[in-house]
Amino acid sequence: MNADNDKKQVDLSVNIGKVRLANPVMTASGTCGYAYELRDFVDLGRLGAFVTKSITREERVGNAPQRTVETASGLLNAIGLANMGLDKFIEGPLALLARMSVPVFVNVAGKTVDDYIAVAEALAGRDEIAGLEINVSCPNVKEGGITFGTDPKILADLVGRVRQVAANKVLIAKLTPNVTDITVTARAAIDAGADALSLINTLTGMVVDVERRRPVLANRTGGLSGPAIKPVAVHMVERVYREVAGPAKVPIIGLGGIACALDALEFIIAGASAVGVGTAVLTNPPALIEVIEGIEAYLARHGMSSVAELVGSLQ
Amino acid sequence: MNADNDKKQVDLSVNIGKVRLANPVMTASGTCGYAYELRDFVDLGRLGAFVTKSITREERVGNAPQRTVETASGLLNAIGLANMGLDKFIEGPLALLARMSVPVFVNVAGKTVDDYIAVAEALAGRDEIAGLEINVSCPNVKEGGITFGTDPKILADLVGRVRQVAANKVLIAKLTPNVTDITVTARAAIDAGADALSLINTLTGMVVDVERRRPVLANRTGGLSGPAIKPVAVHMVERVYREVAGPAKVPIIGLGGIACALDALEFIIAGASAVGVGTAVLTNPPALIEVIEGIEAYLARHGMSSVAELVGSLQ
Amino acid sequence: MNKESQKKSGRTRGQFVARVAAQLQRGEHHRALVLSFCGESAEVMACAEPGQFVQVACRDISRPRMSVPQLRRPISISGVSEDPIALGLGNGHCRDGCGREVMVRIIYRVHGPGTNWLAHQAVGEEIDIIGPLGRGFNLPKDKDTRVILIGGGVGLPPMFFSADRLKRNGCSDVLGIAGAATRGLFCCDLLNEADGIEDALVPGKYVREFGPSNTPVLLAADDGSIGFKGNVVQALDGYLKRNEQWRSAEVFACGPKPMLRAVANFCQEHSMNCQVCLESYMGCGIGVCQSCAVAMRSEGKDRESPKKYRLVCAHGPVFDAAKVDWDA
Amino acid sequence: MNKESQKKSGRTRGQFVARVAAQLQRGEHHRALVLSFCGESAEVMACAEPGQFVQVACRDISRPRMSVPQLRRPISISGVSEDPIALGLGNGHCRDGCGREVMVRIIYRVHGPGTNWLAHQAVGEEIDIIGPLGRGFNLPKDKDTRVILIGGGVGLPPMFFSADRLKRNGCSDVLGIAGAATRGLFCCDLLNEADGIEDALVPGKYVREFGPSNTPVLLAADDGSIGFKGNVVQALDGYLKRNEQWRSAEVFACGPKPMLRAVANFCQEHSMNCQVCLESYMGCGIGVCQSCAVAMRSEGKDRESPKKYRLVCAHGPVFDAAKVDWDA
Ligand SMILES: Cc1cc2nc3c(=O)[nH]c(=O)nc-3n(C[C@H](O)[C@H](O)[C@H](O)COP(=O)(O)OP(=O)(O)OC[C@H]3O[C@@H](n4cnc5c(N)ncnc54)[C@H](O)[C@@H]3O)c2cc1C
Ligand SMILES: Cc1cc2nc3c(=O)[nH]c(=O)nc-3n(C[C@H](O)[C@H](O)[C@H](O)COP(=O)(O)OP(=O)(O)OC[C@H]3O[C@@H](n4cnc5c(N)ncnc54)[C@H](O)[C@@H]3O)c2cc1C
Ligand SMILES: Cc1cc2nc3c(=O)[nH]c(=O)nc-3n(C[C@H](O)[C@H](O)[C@H](O)COP(=O)(O)O)c2cc1C
Ligand SMILES: Cc1cc2nc3c(=O)[nH]c(=O)nc-3n(C[C@H](O)[C@H](O)[C@H](O)COP(=O)(O)O)c2cc1C
Ligand code: FES
Ligand code: FES
Repeated sequence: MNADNDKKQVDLSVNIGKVRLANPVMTASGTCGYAYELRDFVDLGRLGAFVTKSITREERVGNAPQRTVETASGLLNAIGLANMGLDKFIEGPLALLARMSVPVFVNVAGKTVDDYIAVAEALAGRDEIAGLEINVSCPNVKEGGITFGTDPKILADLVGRVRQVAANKVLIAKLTPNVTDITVTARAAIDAGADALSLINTLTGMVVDVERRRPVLANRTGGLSGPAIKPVAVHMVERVYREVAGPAKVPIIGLGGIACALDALEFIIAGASAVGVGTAVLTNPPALIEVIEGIEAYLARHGMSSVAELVGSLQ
Repeated sequence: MNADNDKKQVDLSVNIGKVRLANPVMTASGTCGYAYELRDFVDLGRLGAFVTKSITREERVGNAPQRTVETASGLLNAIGLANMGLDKFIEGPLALLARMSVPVFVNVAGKTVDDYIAVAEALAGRDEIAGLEINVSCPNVKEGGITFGTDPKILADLVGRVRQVAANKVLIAKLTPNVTDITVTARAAIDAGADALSLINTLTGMVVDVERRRPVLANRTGGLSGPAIKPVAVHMVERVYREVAGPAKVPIIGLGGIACALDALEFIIAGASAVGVGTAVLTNPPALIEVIEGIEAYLARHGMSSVAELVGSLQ
Repeated sequence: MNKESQKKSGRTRGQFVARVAAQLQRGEHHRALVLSFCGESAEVMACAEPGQFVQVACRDISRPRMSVPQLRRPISISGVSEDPIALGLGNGHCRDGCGREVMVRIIYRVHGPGTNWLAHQAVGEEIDIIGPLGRGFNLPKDKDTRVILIGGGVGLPPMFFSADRLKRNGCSDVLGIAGAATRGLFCCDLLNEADGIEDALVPGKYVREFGPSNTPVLLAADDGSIGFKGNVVQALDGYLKRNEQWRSAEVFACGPKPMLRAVANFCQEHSMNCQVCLESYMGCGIGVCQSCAVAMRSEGKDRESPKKYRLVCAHGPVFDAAKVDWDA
Repeated sequence: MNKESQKKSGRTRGQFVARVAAQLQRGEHHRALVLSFCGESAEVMACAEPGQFVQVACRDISRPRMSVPQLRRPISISGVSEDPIALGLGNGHCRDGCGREVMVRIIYRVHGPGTNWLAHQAVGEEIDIIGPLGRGFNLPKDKDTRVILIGGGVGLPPMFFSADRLKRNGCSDVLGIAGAATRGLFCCDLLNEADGIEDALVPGKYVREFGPSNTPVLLAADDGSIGFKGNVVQALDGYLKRNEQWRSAEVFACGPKPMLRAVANFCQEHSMNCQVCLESYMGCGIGVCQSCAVAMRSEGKDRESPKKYRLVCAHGPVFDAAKVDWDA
């Protein structure tokens, strides 16, 4: 029976808004650059979708180093949204991304609503991209980043206005886990028109250099990612799926600590339609492909014909 | 110079409210039982203080098993406040605890304010104990536990009323990290009369059994502890110290992932006057003593004469 | 001197550093690890009882901080001896010359990260052990009591230790029943005799580890690949039908929960006393965390509280089978 | 065939499994690990340039999931060769018989969890490696250019590789300067000749790893425990005062940041070209995470943005010393 099932063709495709992904595995913003950097290590054409590093209206040089530090099964980062800015992104990486065979989502960040609007407007007209992921949750930029993601009113306003200027693009709201009740922000984003939710961004944390009596990161705090945070992420996905996104039929992209197919399956069973792999790519780029293959093997082994059957199948 | 300093006597004592601890190292509630269980593994007389497992008014049998599961550098638990209840606690463990040479704090939990009051009142009259730690943050009990810790008004009311019935005891409020802004609940607890704050309790999380498509824990969700959460805990201690507790001169007991002296020193430098060791005791009881000795050695090596010099010394 | 110090500390358990004296393959999927304890730890370990377990730190002793896995792994003690040969070793194992040396054998299935790490520890390496823990089997006071030791899968190891101790106590009517899904899953050394079994319900000297105690054993493989074709309860039933005098025996059982439930039911139906050695997920193994709760049958007075839990690590792992709530 | 496949893939870097061919002690605190690469990985590694590094997964290849440490550890390539003897091995090391075999040497200080793990890998074990990464030293086109290779502490290894390649390119006027706090901290094999140094500012054959390229070297120990008493800049200064013709030399430097800053300042003052090989904390090593930024001197047009960062892993680790913002 197993042998039979293994051969059966399983349907890995999923929809994120009106975009169809060949499989549910995406990159996580900020951990896979603009794709070309990974060329030598992984065949990105096999992914479900590619998500870029956050793009801001103006170039940002990023935070002073030290920008990352390893923690127990985690990584604390305060890159500070270092990126080349909208114009250079369109000239350079976007041209390369256009050649990719898989849907591309551009992650957008900003200090003000106008910043987001400017980037979203400029990208709304580009056929090369399938949609926008708005990062309302990056905890590293003091100038407001944190507010968008934690106050449901401000969040709804932002999502609503981006929705207007990018009506033709799939809109993903990427939420921060640093809130008392993630269903409140999830609901706000959905009501304001988000086509999908990404859960979760990083947890705010700090590492102290005990000898120098300073924070290790120049930015003092950073965002915690990696296997350490996976239980928190799975919980938030499960809760949002059950209480908000499932009933509203809004897909969730689950991420936070995924390093192998078993991790991804936890998220999918908990309610994620797709998953993102972040920190694991830094140390093991082929993890992206291993996750796809492992999900496929799991479905085959369990005699399931599509990944959709698995989404939210938690008992 | 170093050799000289090593010999210099360092003062490890700290004050938590009006209670003086010989050193800043305490047990974390729920991970060290009622002390007698650890007899064969560690000399608890060397601790700064002992904190009991949460006590509730009535006996609680706790959650159905499976109650814990290991995660990457963490532990997810949903014990469900299993405990013998107030009366049996006073008859049994308290009598044994009375013989301990170090200050004892009883951790108190409940479903209603009245539950807390009943336990606090009964214990306020007992000379055996130095104070109460009120657990407003256990995320495992659905009947309200989570509300006390996340709503500053309800929290303040609870702390204020416990304060009244236990005026003669040191009162520690143990806060939950599952909030948008920990300074809000910290301020509420301090304003309502808490003598000290314990930061942090566990982060809510879930682990999915992918084969059975169920949560691994019978309670579905649990609280995440251990090294995985340390960066989050250090950050919260640092923020609360800087913005609220430091100015108010209210000591913080820092905990979350401490497994060795270096971990404890991160918390102390970030602003904790004392530290708690929890999950690490489960796998390595002598960690409690190693932390004390390591702090002492650090102070000596840096030519400091007291741990107080180090508290909040982060640059 | 040693007696003195034991008296002074009075400890029946502790956290110790043991040295690997041997690492042996057992069956296709199992390994036996013999740990050597010296000094005070030898005194403490020498008092271990069958059914007790140790908590093994599955990580390098020099790297306690960021290491994975964190939790210790509970493993039953399958033998304690000062004589290496009694634990299946030759005489030539490494000796520490540290005074009294006591060897403890554990037998384990290589499964996940913990047992994988264990399988990589070579002779001479040091391992951090907490033990002996829990409450073992209640050994019969009366030497004439018959005892049936039932071990399924990786539940067999504590039965080897039980057999040793029963023999030492003078009990001579002891029967082993070892069960597994198939031949390759027995966690013991099957002797050549096991291949020539003619009547599967006649116990024999089939298992090396039962050798020192001279315990005859029935083998039961679900697929009939060796010994009796069927599970341990069917084997027990078959044996009792032929040997009515054994119906008064005490049963000790350890193995997967469905097997234990079946054994417990059988014993209840046949009015046999049965002690079971349970497993559960452990956080500490020493009674501080309440992770390892198992549900017990609630008695009258407990009606208002839905369940009564007991801690496997502190109140068990051995329980009276009649008290366990098998439906929880 | 091999050329074909290299052309087809066209890769200059990749993720490969290497086999430990040798693990040697170097000085008191350092170790040299020789890694063997076969098949496509051999082709790719053969093209490594001095200054480039590899990202080493410091964990068992079979346990990628919950393992600690997570991040790979960046280590400079200190030599690449098909000839084991050139890397300090005997001839008798394990060969895979897998076609072309290329050996890569790394030299490292045993420091924390990652390098500790590395130090425990025995000959024959497999290690997951990403490389070669980054941009190496710009080797002079002109064979007559003099080059001074300055390595401080664990910055010395890339200088061995540089010396090899300079020699292969036909550059013959190459001088090494090796610095360390004290004798025991040199990460190389000091030859007997080093003990008989009469004039510390006369270069000699003191370091085994400079042997294959025949590069003479000055030793500088802060405490004077061997060679010149002082730091590498003082040694350089002293040498140049006696050997004015070397003032036109290019300087390659690698070592701790304070040393590099001092070398860079010296070179600027003396109008010497200087390339430095920098370290920084790395998340990926392949340019996707922006962890490894270092500040560069901002030029006119960048005034509005306070700093200009470059990525050590992608734009470096070798930079023009004059462009680095040493005060950041
Ligand atoms: C009292 C007791 C006695 C045992 N005796 C033996 C024995 O003699 N031989 C033997 O092979 N096994 C024995 N076990 C089971 C053994 O503990 C597990 O096989 C071991 O923990 C697996 O760890 P792992 O890292 O290799 O695998 P993992 O992949 O981590 O786990 C595999 C299985 O072990 C269970 N497990 C993991 N961690 C723990 C833990 N901390 N506590 C309890 N269960 C856990 C998991 O639920 C899972 O089912 C015993 C268990 C208990 C409770
Ligand atoms: C381009 C480059 C080349 C290097 N070449 C060599 C070399 O040839 N030989 C050598 O011994 N060392 C070299 N290093 C340094 C080496 O990477 C560190 O010594 C190593 O990472 C220490 O890891 P650990 O786990 O043993 O110690 P840890 O205790 O983890 O760290 C010790 C030190 O290493 C640093 N470190 C830890 N992780 C990283 C990381 N991911 N990226 C960068 N630094 C880190 C820490 O900041 C700390 O100062 C190089 C570093 C870089 C960036
Ligand atoms: C180095 C690094 C940089 C990141 N940069 C971004 C970013 O620019 N925008 C964003 O929305 N998320 C960013 N993230 C967050 C990740 O996309 C992801 O949400 C988070 O890391 C959790 O997933 P993981 O555990 O798989 O990494 C970054 C994470 C890391 C580790
Ligand atoms: C098994 C277990 C049981 C716990 N029980 C309690 C409890 O009863 N009351 C309480 O306030 N906190 C309880 N905690 C939380 C700890 O006291 C501590 O706040 C948390 O685990 C973080 O510290 P650690 O990482 O050092 O364990 C428990 C934690 C664990 C792991
Ligand atoms: S495992 Fe902790 S109480 Fe039993
Ligand atoms: S280390 Fe990731 S970009 Fe350089």
